[in-house]
Amino acid sequence: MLDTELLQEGLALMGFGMGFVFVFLTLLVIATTLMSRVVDRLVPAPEPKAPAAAPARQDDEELLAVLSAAVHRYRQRHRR
Amino acid sequence: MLDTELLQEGLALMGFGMGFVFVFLTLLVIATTLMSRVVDRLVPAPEPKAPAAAPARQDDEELLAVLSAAVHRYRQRHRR
Amino acid sequence: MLDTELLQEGLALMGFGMGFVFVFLTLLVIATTLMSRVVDRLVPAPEPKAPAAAPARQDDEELLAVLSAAVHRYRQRHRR
Amino acid sequence: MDKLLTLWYGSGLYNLGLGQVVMIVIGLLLLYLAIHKKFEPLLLVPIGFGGILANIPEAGLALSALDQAIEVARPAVLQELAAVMQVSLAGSDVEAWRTTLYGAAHDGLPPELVRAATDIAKGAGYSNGMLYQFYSVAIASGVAPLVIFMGVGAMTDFGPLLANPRTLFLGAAAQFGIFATLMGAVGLTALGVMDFSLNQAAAIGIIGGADGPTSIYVSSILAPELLGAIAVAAYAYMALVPLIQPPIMRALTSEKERAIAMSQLRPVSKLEKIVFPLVLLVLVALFLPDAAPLLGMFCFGNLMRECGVVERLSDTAQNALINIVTIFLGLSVGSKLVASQFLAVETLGIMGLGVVAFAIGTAAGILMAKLLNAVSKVPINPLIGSAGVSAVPMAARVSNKVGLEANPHNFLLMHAMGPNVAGVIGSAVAAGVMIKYLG
Amino acid sequence: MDKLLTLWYGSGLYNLGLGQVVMIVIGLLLLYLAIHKKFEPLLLVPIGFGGILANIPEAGLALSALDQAIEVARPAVLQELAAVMQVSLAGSDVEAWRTTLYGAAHDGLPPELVRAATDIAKGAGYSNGMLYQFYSVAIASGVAPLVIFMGVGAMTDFGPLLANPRTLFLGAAAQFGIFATLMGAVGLTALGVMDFSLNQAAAIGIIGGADGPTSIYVSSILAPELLGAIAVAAYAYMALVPLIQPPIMRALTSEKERAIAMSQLRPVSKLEKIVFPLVLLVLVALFLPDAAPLLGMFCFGNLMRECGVVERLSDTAQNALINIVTIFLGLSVGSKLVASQFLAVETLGIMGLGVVAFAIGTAAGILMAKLLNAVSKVPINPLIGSAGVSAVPMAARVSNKVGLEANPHNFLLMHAMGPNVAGVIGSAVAAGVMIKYLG
Amino acid sequence: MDKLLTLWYGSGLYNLGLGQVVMIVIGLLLLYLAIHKKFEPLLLVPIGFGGILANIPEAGLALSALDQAIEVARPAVLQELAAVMQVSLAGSDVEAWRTTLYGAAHDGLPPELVRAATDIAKGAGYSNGMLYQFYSVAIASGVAPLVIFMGVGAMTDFGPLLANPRTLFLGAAAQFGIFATLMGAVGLTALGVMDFSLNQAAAIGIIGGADGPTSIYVSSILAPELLGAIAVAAYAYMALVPLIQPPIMRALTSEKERAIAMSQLRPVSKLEKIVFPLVLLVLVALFLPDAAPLLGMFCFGNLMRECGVVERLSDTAQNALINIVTIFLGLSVGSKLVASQFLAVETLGIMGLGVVAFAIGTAAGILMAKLLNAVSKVPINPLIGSAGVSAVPMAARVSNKVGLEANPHNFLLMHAMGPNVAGVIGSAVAAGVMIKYLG
Ligand code: NA
Ligand code: NA
Ligand code: NA
Repeated sequence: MLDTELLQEGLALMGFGMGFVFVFLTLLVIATTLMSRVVDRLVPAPEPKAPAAAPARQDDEELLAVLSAAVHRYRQRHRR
Repeated sequence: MLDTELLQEGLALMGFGMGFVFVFLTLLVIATTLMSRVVDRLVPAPEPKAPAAAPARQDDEELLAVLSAAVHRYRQRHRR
Repeated sequence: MLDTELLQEGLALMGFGMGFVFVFLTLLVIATTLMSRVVDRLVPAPEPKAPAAAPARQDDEELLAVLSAAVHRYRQRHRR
Repeated sequence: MDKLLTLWYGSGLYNLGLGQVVMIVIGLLLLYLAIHKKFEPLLLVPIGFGGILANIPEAGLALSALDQAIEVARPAVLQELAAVMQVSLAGSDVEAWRTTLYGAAHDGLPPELVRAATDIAKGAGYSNGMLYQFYSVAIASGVAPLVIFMGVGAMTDFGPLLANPRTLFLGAAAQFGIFATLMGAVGLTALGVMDFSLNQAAAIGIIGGADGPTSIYVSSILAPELLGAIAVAAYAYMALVPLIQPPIMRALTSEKERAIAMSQLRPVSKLEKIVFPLVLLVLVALFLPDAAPLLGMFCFGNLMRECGVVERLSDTAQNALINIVTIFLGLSVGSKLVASQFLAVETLGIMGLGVVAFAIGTAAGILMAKLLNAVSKVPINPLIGSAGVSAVPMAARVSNKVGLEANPHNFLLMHAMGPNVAGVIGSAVAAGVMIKYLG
Repeated sequence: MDKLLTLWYGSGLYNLGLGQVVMIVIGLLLLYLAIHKKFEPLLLVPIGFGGILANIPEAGLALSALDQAIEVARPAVLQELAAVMQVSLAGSDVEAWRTTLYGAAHDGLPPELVRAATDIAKGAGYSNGMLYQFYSVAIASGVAPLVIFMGVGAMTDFGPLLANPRTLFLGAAAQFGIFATLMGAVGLTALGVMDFSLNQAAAIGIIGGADGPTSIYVSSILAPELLGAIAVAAYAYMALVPLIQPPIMRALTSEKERAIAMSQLRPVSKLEKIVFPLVLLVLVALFLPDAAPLLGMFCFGNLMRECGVVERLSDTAQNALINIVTIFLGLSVGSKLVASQFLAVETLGIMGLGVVAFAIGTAAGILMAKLLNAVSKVPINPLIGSAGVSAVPMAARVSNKVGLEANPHNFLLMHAMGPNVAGVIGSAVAAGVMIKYLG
Repeated sequence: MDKLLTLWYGSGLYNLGLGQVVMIVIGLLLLYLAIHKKFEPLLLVPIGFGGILANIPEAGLALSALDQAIEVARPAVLQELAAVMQVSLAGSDVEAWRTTLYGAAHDGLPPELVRAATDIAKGAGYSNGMLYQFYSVAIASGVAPLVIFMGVGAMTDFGPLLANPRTLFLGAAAQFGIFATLMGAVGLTALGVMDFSLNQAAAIGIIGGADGPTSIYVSSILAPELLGAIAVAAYAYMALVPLIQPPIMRALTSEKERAIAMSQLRPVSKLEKIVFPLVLLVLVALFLPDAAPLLGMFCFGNLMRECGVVERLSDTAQNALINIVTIFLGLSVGSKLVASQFLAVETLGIMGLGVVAFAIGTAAGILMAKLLNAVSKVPINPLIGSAGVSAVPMAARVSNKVGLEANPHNFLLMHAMGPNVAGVIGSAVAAGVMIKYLG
C-alpha cells in the first residue's frame, strides 16, 4: 500500500468510524428516551421511599457504623 | 429402523430402565439400612445436644438477630 | 545404562544438586541481608505503632469479640 | 460510499432473518419469565441472554470458524473449502454452495478433513464464535454439568432420606415420567407426527427427571441438536412445578390421605451422612458404571460437605465454582437456541412431552406412596410422593403446602426432602441406563 | 566438570541479553508505578511481573514449544524441524539456522506444517511455556477481556446516564481521540517516521478509548504483536488521567462555565435499569454485530446486576471470576513484553500517540459539552465532557474535582458518571467498527 | 434377555478385577486417613475419591478415548485402530490384540498416528474420561501445581525469614533428604531390588521436599507414571510429620540444646517484605531459569500479598482460586491411582523411600542448626532445623512443641517459621536443578 493510499484509508476509517459512533449513540439516545417514557407510563416512578426507611431509628445508624467497623476489622484479621 | 422396531426398542428400554432404577434403589435402601445399623452399633447416636447449647443466653439470640440484620445491610451496601 | 553408570549419575546429581542448593541459598542470604540494609537506610524502620492503636478502647476489643462470635455464627447458619 | 454499503450489508438489520427475530423475541420472553416470574432465574437469565446473542445476524457467536466461513465467506474461500472437503460445487448459485458445504461439514466428514477445512477457514480470518467456545469447553466436554452436580451434592442434605430410606422408592417411582415420556416420543414418531430417533426420545424423556444438569448432560451425549429445547423445557417446567403438581396431587388423593400425619424423623448421625455417599458410590461402581461421572461427582460434593474437614473446598464448590460454571453453562445452552435448530416442529413436541413427563412422574410418585402406605405399618402421607420428581426443593415445598391445606398442623417439608433428593439419584440412575444402551 | 559447565551455560547470567536486562528493569519500573504510585495496580502488578517472567533467559515462559525448540534445541533437532517445515538451512552457522526457522515459523507457515513441527519440538522434550499457555487460553481465544467486560458491566450503574441520556453524546465525542490517534499513527507512517499498518494504527487508536479490556480485545485481533505496548500504554495513561486532563479542561473552559450548576438528576426506576441493557443489546444486534461480543457481555453483566434475581451470579462476576481472570489476563499481557517485540521504536511511537489520544479525547468531550450547552436550554457543565473518555471512575472524579475548584458547592460526580459510562459504550462501538473493517 | 445380559456384562461387578477392588479399598483408606485422622484432608479427600472413581470398572474415567477404545471396543474397531497405528494383530485372541495395541499406543507412537487413532476411537463413540480431562488440563499442562504455588505464596509470611536470613541455611540443609532419597532409589535399582530410572529416582527424591505442589509438578515432568504414588506419599508423610520428626529431633540433640532460648526477632518493614520476592525472582532469573515457573508463581503470589494494592487479587488467590484448583488437582492425582500403575512393587519402594527422605531431611536440618550454633555467636536452637523440610506450618509447630517440652517458656514457633518457608524455596531450587539435568 502506498503512503497516500494508507492516509486515504485512515481518513476514510476516521470519517466512517466517528460518524458511525455518533449515529449509533444518537439512536441509543432516542431509544433510551423512548424506553424511559414507555416504562414511566407502564410503571409510574415510585415516590422516593427513603423517608420511610431512613429515620426508622437514628440509633440504628450509629450501631450500624460501629458494627461496620467491627466487622471490617474482624474480616481483616481473619483474612490471612 | 422401522416404526414397529422403534416402538419395540422403546418399550424394551422402558422396561429395562424402570426395572433397573427400582432394583438399584432397592439395593440402595438395603445398603443404607444396613449401613445405618452398623454405624449405630459402632458409634451409638449421641444424645441431641441442642439443650446444652441453645439456651445459653436468650439475649444472645436477640443480639444475634439485630447483628444479622445489621451485617446484612452492611453487606448489601458494600457489595456494589 | 549399566548399574554403575546409574550410581555414578546419581552421585553426580546429588553432589551438583546439593551444592547448587547451598550456593543459591547462600546468595539469597547475602542478597537478602544487603537488601534489608539498603531498605533500612532508605526507609528507617518505623517505631512499632501498636501502642497508639491498641489501647484505643478496651471495650471495643470486648465488643469485637462478641461481634466476631455473632458474625461467625451468623455466617455458619447462613452458609448452607 | 463503497464502505457505507459494506456497513449496511454487514449490519444486523440488512441480514435479519425472520427466524432470528422470532428467536430474539423468545430470548426476551425467557428473560421476562426469569426476571418477572422468577422462573429458575439462575439458569434462564443466562440461557435467555445467550439465546439472543446466538441469533445476532452476522455475528456468528454460536458458530465454529468453519461454519462461520461457510455461512459468510467469499466464493473463492468456499471453493477452497470444497476442495479440501472433497465436495463438488455445482452451478453458480453461491447460496446453494453454502448449503452443500454445510451439509457435508455436518454429515460425517472425516475428522482429518474437518481439521483441514478449519485450517482454511481460520486462514481466511474466521474464528470460533464466543458462545461456540463456551459450549465446547463447558458442555461438549461434559464438564460443566458435572461440576454443577458436584455443587448440588455439596448443597444436599441426605439427613431426611437417611432417616427414612423407604422414600427412595418414591424417588424411583417418579422416574416413570422419564420412561413414559420416552415412549411418548417414540409413539409420536411411530404415528408419523414427529420424527425422533431413539436417542432423541431418551434425551427428551430425561426432562421428566426434573434435574437441569442431568438433562443437559444426557442430551449433550445423546442428542446435542435438541439440547437447547430440552434445557429450556427442563428449567421452565421445573419453575412451573407449583402449578403443574397440585391438581394432580389433589386428584389422586383423598382428603383423609392428605391429612395423614407422619412421625418425626429420627436424628441421623454425622457418620451416617459421611458414609452414605460412599455407599452410593460403591453401588454405582458395582452396578451402573455409566452413571459414574454424574453420581460420582454428586457423591464427591456431598462427601466434601459432610466430612467436615474440607470446609473451604465445600464452600467454594457451593459458591464461587458453581456460580462461575452456571454463568458459562447458561450462555452455552443459549448457543443452542439458534433459529435453524430451535424453530422446528420438534421443539413443540419437546415442550408438550415435557409437561406430560412432569405430570406422569408426579402421579407415579403419589401412587407409589399410596402403595407403600397400604403395605407398611408406618403411615406415609402420599403427598410426599410427588416430591420424587426432584426439582429440589420446589417439589418438597409443594408437598408441604398442599399438605397444610388439608391439615394445618402437619408439616411435610422435611419428610418430602427424602423423596426429593432420592429423585435426584433416581434420575441420574435412569440417565446412566440410557447412556449405557444408547451412548 | 562437564555438568558444572552445563549449569553455567544454562544459567540466566550466561545467556542474559541486554534487551532482557532492559525489559526486566521495565518490569520492575511497572511494579514500582503500580505499587508505589498506585497506577492501576490490579492490572499493572500482574503485567509487570509477567513481563519479568517473560524475559527470564532460557526459561522460555512466553514461548510456544516450537519457538522454544527453535531458540535452544540442538542442531540435529533444528534439521528435523527444517525438514518438516520445508525450509533449507544454508551454511553451518547454527544461529543463522535459528533465524531462518523462526522467520519461516512466523510468516504464514501452513497450519498442518506448524502441527508437524510442533510434534517434533514436543518429541524433543520442549513444551509450551507457562505464560504462552495463559496467553492462548486467556487472550488469543478472546475470552478473558470479554469476561472482564462482563464483570465491569456487573459493576456499572447506568442510573446517571438514564437520568440524562444526552450525556451519551459526550461519550461519543470523546471517541474522537481514538480516530485522531489512528490518523496520527497513519501520518507517522506516511512521514516515514514509524511503520504501522492500518490494522496496527487502529489498535493503537483504541488506547484513546481508555478502556483496558477493549484495548486488549481489539489489539489481540488486529495487532497481537503490539499488544504488550498497547496494554501498558492504555493502563498507564488511565492512571495518569488526573494529571493529563485538568490542564486541558482549564484551557478550554472559562471560569464561569466551570462554575455552572447542574440540576439534580431525576430518580431512575428499577425497570428502566433492567430494560436498558436489552435496548442496547438490540441496537447492537441490528446495527453493529461486530461489537456483539464486547457489548453483549457488558450488557449481560449489567442485566445480571440490575435484574435482582441472580444476585449470586452477579456477585461472582464482580468478585471471584473477575479477579481470577484479571490475574491471568495480566500475566498473559506480560508475556507480550519480550525484549525482541517490545524494544522497538514503535513502542515509543505507541507511548507518544497514547498520551495524544487521551488529550484529544478529553478536548473533544469538553467541546461537545460546550456545544450541547449552546444549543440546549438545560445547563450542562462542560467539565463533565472530559469524563467521556471513560477511565471509569477516575475521569468522573477529575471532573468533580476541577468543578469544585471553580464552585465549591457544585458536585459534578454523579453528572459526570453519565458520560463516563457512555464512554465505555462509545469505545466498544468504535472497536466494533474497527473490527468490522479490518478484522 | 439379550439386553439384560448386556447390562450384566457391562456392570462393574462382572468386570471387577482384583486390582480394582484393592485400589477402591486403598481409596477408602485414604479417605479414612483424611477424614478421621485429619491427614492433609484438603488434598487427600479429593485424591482418595478420585482414586475410587479411577478404578470403577468399565467407566474408564481415567482413560483417554483411545485407551478406552483399546480396552473395550469391538474387534472390528480394534482392527481399524491397528491399521492406522501400523501394528499387525496376530492370532485371534482379542485380549492379546488389546495388549498389543496398548503397548503400541504407549511406546513412542508418532503424534500424527496418535491423532489418527484417536479420530477412529472418537468416531466409534469413545470419549476422553472425565478424570483424564481434568488431568490433561490441570496437571499435564503444569498449570494446577503452579497456581497452587501462587496461592501458597500469597499465604506465606516471609517476616521471620527476613528477620533472620541465616535460617535459609537450615532450609538448604534439609534438602539433603531429597538427594539422599534419590541415591536410595538409585541404590535399590543397582542392587536389583527395584527398577527406577534416574528420572524416576529424582521424582521420588522430591518427596523429601515435603511440598505437595512441587512434588506433583516435578513428577508430572520427570515421571508421570509414578505421580499417583509420589503424591500420595508426599501428602501422607506430610501429615505424619508430628510422628516422624520428634524421635529424630530428640536423638540428635541434648536436653541443653533443646532448651536454648532465642532472641526475639527484629521487626521487619513492609518494604523489605515487598522487595524480597523480587530479589528472589531476580536470583532465580540469573542462576536457575528452570525453577522460574515454580518460584516465579510463588514470588508473584507473595508480592500480591505484600504489596498492599491488589488485596482483591490476593484474596482470590488465597481462597476461591486455590480451592477450585485444589479440587481438580486432587481428582486428577486420583486418576493416576489406577490399579495397573499403582499396584506395583515400585509403589512400596516409593513409600519406603519417602519416609526415609523425611527422616534424613529432618536430621540434616538439625545437624546444620548445630553447626550454625557452633560457628555463630547468636544462639540458635537446633530444634528449628527440622522445620527446614517445609511441611508448612506443621514442622514449625513440631519444633515449637518439642522445644516447649525442654523449656516451657521458650516459644520457637516464629523462629521455626524462618527455616520452614526457607524449605519451600530450597525444594523448589532442588526441583529446578532436577528439571535442568533431566527434564
Ligand atoms: Na429427578
Ligand atoms: Na471509552
Ligand atoms: Na521443602
